[in-house]
Amino acid sequence: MSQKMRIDGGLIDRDTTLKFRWNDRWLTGHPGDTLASALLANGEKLVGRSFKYHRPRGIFSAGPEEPNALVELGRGAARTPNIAATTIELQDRLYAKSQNHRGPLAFDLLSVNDLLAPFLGAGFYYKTFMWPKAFWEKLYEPFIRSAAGLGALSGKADPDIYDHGFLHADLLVIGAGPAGLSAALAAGRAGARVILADEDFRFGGRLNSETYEVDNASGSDWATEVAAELSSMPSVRLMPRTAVFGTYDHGIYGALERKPDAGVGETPRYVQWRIYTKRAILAAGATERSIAFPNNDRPGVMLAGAARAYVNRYGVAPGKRMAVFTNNDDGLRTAQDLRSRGLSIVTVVDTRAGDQVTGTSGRQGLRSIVVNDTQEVEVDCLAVSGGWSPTVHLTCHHRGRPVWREDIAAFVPGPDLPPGMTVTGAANGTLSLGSILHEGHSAGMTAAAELGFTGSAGSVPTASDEEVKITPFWHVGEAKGRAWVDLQNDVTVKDIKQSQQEGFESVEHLKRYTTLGMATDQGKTSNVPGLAILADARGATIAETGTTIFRPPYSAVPIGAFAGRSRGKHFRPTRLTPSHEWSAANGADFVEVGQWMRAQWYKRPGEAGWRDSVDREVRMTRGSVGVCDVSTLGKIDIQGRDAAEFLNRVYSNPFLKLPVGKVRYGLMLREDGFAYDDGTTARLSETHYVMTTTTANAELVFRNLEFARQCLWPDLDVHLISTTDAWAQFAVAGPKSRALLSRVVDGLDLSNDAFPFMACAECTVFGGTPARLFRISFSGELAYEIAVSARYGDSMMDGLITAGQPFDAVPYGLEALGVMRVEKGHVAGAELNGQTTAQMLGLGSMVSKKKDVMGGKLAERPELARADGLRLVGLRPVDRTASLRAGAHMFEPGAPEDMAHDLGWVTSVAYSPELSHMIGLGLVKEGAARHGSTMRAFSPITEEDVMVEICSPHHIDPQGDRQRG
Amino acid sequence: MRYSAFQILREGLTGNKRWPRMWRTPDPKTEYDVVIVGGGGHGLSTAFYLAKEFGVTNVAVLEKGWLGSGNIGRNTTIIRSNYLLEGNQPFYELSMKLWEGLEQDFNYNAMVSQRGILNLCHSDAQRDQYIRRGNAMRLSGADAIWLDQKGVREMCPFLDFENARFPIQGGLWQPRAGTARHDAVAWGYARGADQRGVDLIQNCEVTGIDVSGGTCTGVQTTRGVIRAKKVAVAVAGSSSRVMAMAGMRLPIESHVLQAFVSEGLKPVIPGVITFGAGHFYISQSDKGGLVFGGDIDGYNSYAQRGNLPVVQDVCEGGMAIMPMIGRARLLRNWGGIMDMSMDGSPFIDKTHIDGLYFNGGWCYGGFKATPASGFCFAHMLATDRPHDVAQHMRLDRFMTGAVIDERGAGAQPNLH
Amino acid sequence: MAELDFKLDAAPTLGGLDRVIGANRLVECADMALVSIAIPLGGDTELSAALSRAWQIGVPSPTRSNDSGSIRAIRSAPDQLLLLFPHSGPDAAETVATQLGDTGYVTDQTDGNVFLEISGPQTAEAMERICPIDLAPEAFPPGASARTMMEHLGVWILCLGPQSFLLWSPRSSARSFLHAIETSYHHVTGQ
Amino acid sequence: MIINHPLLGPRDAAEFVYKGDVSLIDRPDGMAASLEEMHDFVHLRDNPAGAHRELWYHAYGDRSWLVVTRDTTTHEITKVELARDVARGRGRSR
Repeated sequence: MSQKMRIDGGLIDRDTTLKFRWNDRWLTGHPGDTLASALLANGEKLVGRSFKYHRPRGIFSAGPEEPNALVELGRGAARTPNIAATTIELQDRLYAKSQNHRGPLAFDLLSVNDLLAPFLGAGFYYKTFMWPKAFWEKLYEPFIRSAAGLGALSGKADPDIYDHGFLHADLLVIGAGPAGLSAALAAGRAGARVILADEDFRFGGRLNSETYEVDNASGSDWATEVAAELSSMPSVRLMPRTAVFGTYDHGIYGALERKPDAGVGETPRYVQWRIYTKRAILAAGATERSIAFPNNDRPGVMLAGAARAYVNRYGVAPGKRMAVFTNNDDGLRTAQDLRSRGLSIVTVVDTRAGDQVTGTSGRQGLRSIVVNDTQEVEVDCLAVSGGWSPTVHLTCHHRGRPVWREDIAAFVPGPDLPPGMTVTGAANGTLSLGSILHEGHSAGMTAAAELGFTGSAGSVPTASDEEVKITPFWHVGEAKGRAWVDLQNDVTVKDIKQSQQEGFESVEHLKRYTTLGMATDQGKTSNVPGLAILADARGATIAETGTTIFRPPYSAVPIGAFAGRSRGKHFRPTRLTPSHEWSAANGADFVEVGQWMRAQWYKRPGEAGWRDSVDREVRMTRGSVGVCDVSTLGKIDIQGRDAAEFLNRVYSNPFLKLPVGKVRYGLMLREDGFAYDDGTTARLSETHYVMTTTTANAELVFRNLEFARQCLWPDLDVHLISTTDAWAQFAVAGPKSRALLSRVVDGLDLSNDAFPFMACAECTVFGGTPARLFRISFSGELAYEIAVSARYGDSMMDGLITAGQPFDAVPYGLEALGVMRVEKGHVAGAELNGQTTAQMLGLGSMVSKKKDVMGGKLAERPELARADGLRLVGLRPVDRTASLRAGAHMFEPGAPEDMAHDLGWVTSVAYSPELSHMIGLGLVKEGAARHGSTMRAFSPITEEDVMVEICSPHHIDPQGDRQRG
Repeated sequence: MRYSAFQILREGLTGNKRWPRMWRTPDPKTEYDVVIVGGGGHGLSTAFYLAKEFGVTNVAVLEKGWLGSGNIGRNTTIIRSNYLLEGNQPFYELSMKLWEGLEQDFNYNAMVSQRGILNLCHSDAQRDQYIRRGNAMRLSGADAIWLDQKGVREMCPFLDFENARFPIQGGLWQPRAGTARHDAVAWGYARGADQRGVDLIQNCEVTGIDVSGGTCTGVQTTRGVIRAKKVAVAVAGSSSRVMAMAGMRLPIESHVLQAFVSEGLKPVIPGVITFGAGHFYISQSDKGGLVFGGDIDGYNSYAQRGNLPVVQDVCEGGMAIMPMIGRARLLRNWGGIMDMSMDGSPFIDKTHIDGLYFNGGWCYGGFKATPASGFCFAHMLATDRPHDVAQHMRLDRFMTGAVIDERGAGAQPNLH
Repeated sequence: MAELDFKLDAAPTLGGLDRVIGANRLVECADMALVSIAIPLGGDTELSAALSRAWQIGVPSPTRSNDSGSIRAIRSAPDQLLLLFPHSGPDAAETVATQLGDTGYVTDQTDGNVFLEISGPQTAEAMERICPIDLAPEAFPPGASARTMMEHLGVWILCLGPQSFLLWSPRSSARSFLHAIETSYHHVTGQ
Repeated sequence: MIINHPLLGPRDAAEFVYKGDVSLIDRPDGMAASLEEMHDFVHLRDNPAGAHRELWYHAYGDRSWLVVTRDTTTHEITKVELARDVARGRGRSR
């Protein structure tokens, strides 16, 4: 239970002790710790291995910029790889493991890579592994891949749940450090609706890690007071543990809220918020960067600001004997802070005094540093400060470029900010506290005022205002060993110079060739030094060299958090037909058809397989009568004085003269001349029509009709309402369908004369329930479709089957429906696939030449109109016992099996109980002329090869006597 | 310098000081036989094959930014030849064959990794379509295998077979498909072209196309006028803008497609996997990052960035078929501009203006086409005749009706 | 003539659901009628006259609704209204049509939808998870209404009062709709 | 993106379905137009980098077609109109 590096002070709760697991041991820490601070408190220096050379690495930072201390968090299916220990809020029973080593962390077998370093420089893999050719796939690449990556996924389904949500605010303040807090306070007091978000679990930002005072209180106390005042304002929402990761169009921000208390699988572990704002203030602070010097990657080499954070916020000593290496005043401040806490600072190396750290020693932890090539100093921790880089990422997500400011040696937000965003505080390059507070306050006040909130913003918080002077210094001169720039991806000064020497002079080339800044930390500490070194090598200025493009997300977001709750069965909505319950209770197997679940068939006891059920349903329907729920067809209520005219324009065939009480089959073409949907439209009154569309195209057709109505003919009086879900509609098909319906429909003469083929009527059923009756047939039998309000769906199905008992009426499913339509030769999705014309489908006569048909003109294009083009045909296996395969390609017998001789394909197949063999439909070049001839249906991918006889697509009742009977 | 293990050894032992430049940085000459506008993948491969296959070396490639800054710099690296239509499949199969010999061809390791592509199937209707497509692939000499559910399960046990909204029924598998290191492809072609005498001119933006009497005579650039016997435009993402300089309107809309990469992870995804009931495809890079994407945002854009709804849609698709990736974290997300044509297929053709040639409309299929696109464009430039496998990729096909519409979506670019 | 003695039963889409999650309540409104009225081209004045004759309500402005106490009118599109009123039986459209005559084209939407009334202290917080519309009282006061997208579904939302809303969404996806609402309550209540 | 609906106010673009260039309103009369005219209308686009007038359908809203003026390089939206009014303005009627 010893935390040997723990010292007094800090913002942790020492009254509570937390146990946590690190690799094979239990360690302790306190609430307020991060995993990183707790590991340091326990004297754990070596925490991970680098990506390429597997160098020993320690904790480098105290925030999300951490390149080294990546750990695997959690266990089993709930483990997460590559999490920065510096961002993990310590919890009791937390499990964490180091990663990217073979064997124990201290004795990683792959550290042999480090010895090969001279041969593994920038882009080495592009220059070899090419011979012999076969070895790449078999040997080289598998090896490279097995070495790739840092952590590993569990390979099991993520047991956590996630959610998303939508928030609205006048003002989003990003970052709750001094600038963000004073901005939020000013705007909140003025009365604006404010969201204040910070990725840390404690508000205050750097104030928690420094010894500055604000309004004569300690910085962290001031932050606590401000947070308290803000939380008392109803119009302010405080969001700790919330990282704003992306700036999107029109004031939309993406944010990720962490819920550490969520139980696995109980409540969401993350909530991904889409925040709609009128204004945003970016107060994301700045990130300290390092200096490149030989062997600067040893455990114990740490950012100076991080050292202050561990001492001041976490009450942890990063070392026993420490040194500071700096090019700016922050380094000096670090020495003061640490000394004032009784820590031993043995030397301060300031490049401005001409001093440099030129080497280090200590394999698994820093033992000593070399100053100016000569003087070796024993230290176990070196605090390095290369200056601060404003966190400009969110200002660049709209491709705005930051601009270089020589005086602070840093990139600051450029002039072209995302609309509505202002930047304040350190993120804006303002590095002294007094000015930061002032800038934040006025930014908050201004934003509120611009939005019309005029309440008093209160007074400006006050603090000391010492400026931080810096003289840029990027890396210690060459030939003194490797100096790391990107610690995680193992990119050194030499790599950068070599890539420049090879011609990769663009900063984008540098990034892509060396992988600088492409690791999990996205180069938060390495990008600026890297391009400074590139600029130096090119003999160009940093401003000329520029930066790569900052892309969202600012910090990594779990894929599960973006998916939210759209998972498993709830990936997309499920639509049920009005008779779903009845079908479920009567043996139906269901199948996904788009979002719909439809009955495929109704299994009966004794039926061995689905074919038995389907064959029976077809036989009994054609033999007597069957009932099928066809409610999924799109239904559109069309009303208006000009409805007839409208329909006549959107269908390729004439509709002006359709009488009241009649239904007509209609075909729609796309404007490019290809067929895209078909269905029937019934005329219920002078001004009232009901259209059906295919199930698949219901929404598309409706949208296109609305476009025609609003944009092409805005002065036609016509109105559209989708009524797909409002009606339960059933096909009643078979020779006994009339007899069945006469027991259902109230007082309507169904005789062929009174209610002939393609008649329709509004009527009532079962003694008074309103209904619509259409005499249309998809099966080719004498058939009707009858529709009632959806609320009666299950009951109506029951009623129809009950009324059909004298005739052995059966319910039939989607498969039987499909079989009967193939037998009859009706086209469906497989033929009406957007690549076929009316002519190809044998519907050429339905394209009127007498009117302006949508798509009519482009249907005349030569390739669409060619006489030798594809035509719909029927197919039968020459050997009647053979089976057919949809997707087989059609060839002349004996023709070469290549695309040049490819004459079409099989679109649909079915077993016809009536014909007792398989049948099919196909699209074949010059198909109409081939009736009676024999072709080859060839399907190499399924190893099927069948001779087929080409025939009319109407396998049964070609004259249509049955449906008219 | 010829790259080899030996060179790496030698340079390593001597401090890696002698690695030569990948390519020269010449100033533009006043005239070339061929000026290629666009230093992305297709422009560079066109230059490479012009020099290597057709001996045309008095060539300049004009790039407004840095070499490889076209869509070859921001795609999801997938190579495949699994098309349906006669107008496409033989072309992409030629591309696949060129990929297979690429590294030896230009002495640069582009890490062509043939770990296969699996198109998941979720319904009987989709099965029939895939079988029709798989047969078309086989008939054009490509490889294609139909896997039933059991076969898919053996290959990818981590897919959701128990609880999926759209159950996985099987899949169309092309073993020779895979991925390649996209930047390295650009660098390899650039180096190969440069070594054969082609001038690669960076930071040189074309600002005008000179046409007189129906003939193209050269281009105006930020580095002066450059005359050319033939001007070849290959500027994915800027096709309409550049061709407008010659007064042409194209059957193209430019849309943004987002791409995504996770942090580096130990190998977990075998090849390329695509979702058949939603918008999601994924592979894993040599460095371990999950590289994935989905549908275009769906509105005209030149902004090279997308919006949240599509990010969500893509990740929903991923979780729908492989819920193991929930804890993998999205590291970087970017957008590229796709020149979406009216039938979803590209153009490699001469224009009605003598001496002006156009290569574009690749939608989001451009990367896999890089070798064949360059090869066939070079063929067109050198011979003034379309290569056999590209004979359907003509600009006039919407007049004749000879469209190449794999999806049957019609003239609605954001549906292709 | 049907000699068969069979009567059709109406089934509420969610079985007349009435559920409590935490201190919040979800109730399926089974006896709610929804009828759309398309305004004939150029017939706005005639229709608004007919509306005030029939129910003493005017044509509401977009995003708002007019409530006569017995019936509520919502502007659902530039040339379309919705009438929402308590009614059982499949003949809601007829009752409206007889009142309006030919001043509007009437379509019954009742059976096309499922109606859920939700209320309780965490209702706004739950809706935050699925509703992109700003439901803050100042932005979405009682009577405010909007059609939007929740979890891939088209949903109408109508504010009845503080922390109280009436929602309706297509009938065929009623269970997915309910799941979206319940999940939101579970996530914010932890129950 | 946010589309500021002229009647309903700001709405998330996710509620809308995109169609394309406003010129799709100017459909030639199929009986009068030449094949070339119809070909150009259906297939050719200005595809500008800059201000673009484009058609959006409020599928998850009031089902209005809108004409949105949006800069394709910045996504900035400067104008949103009901497409029906625009269509009338471009001379479409019955």
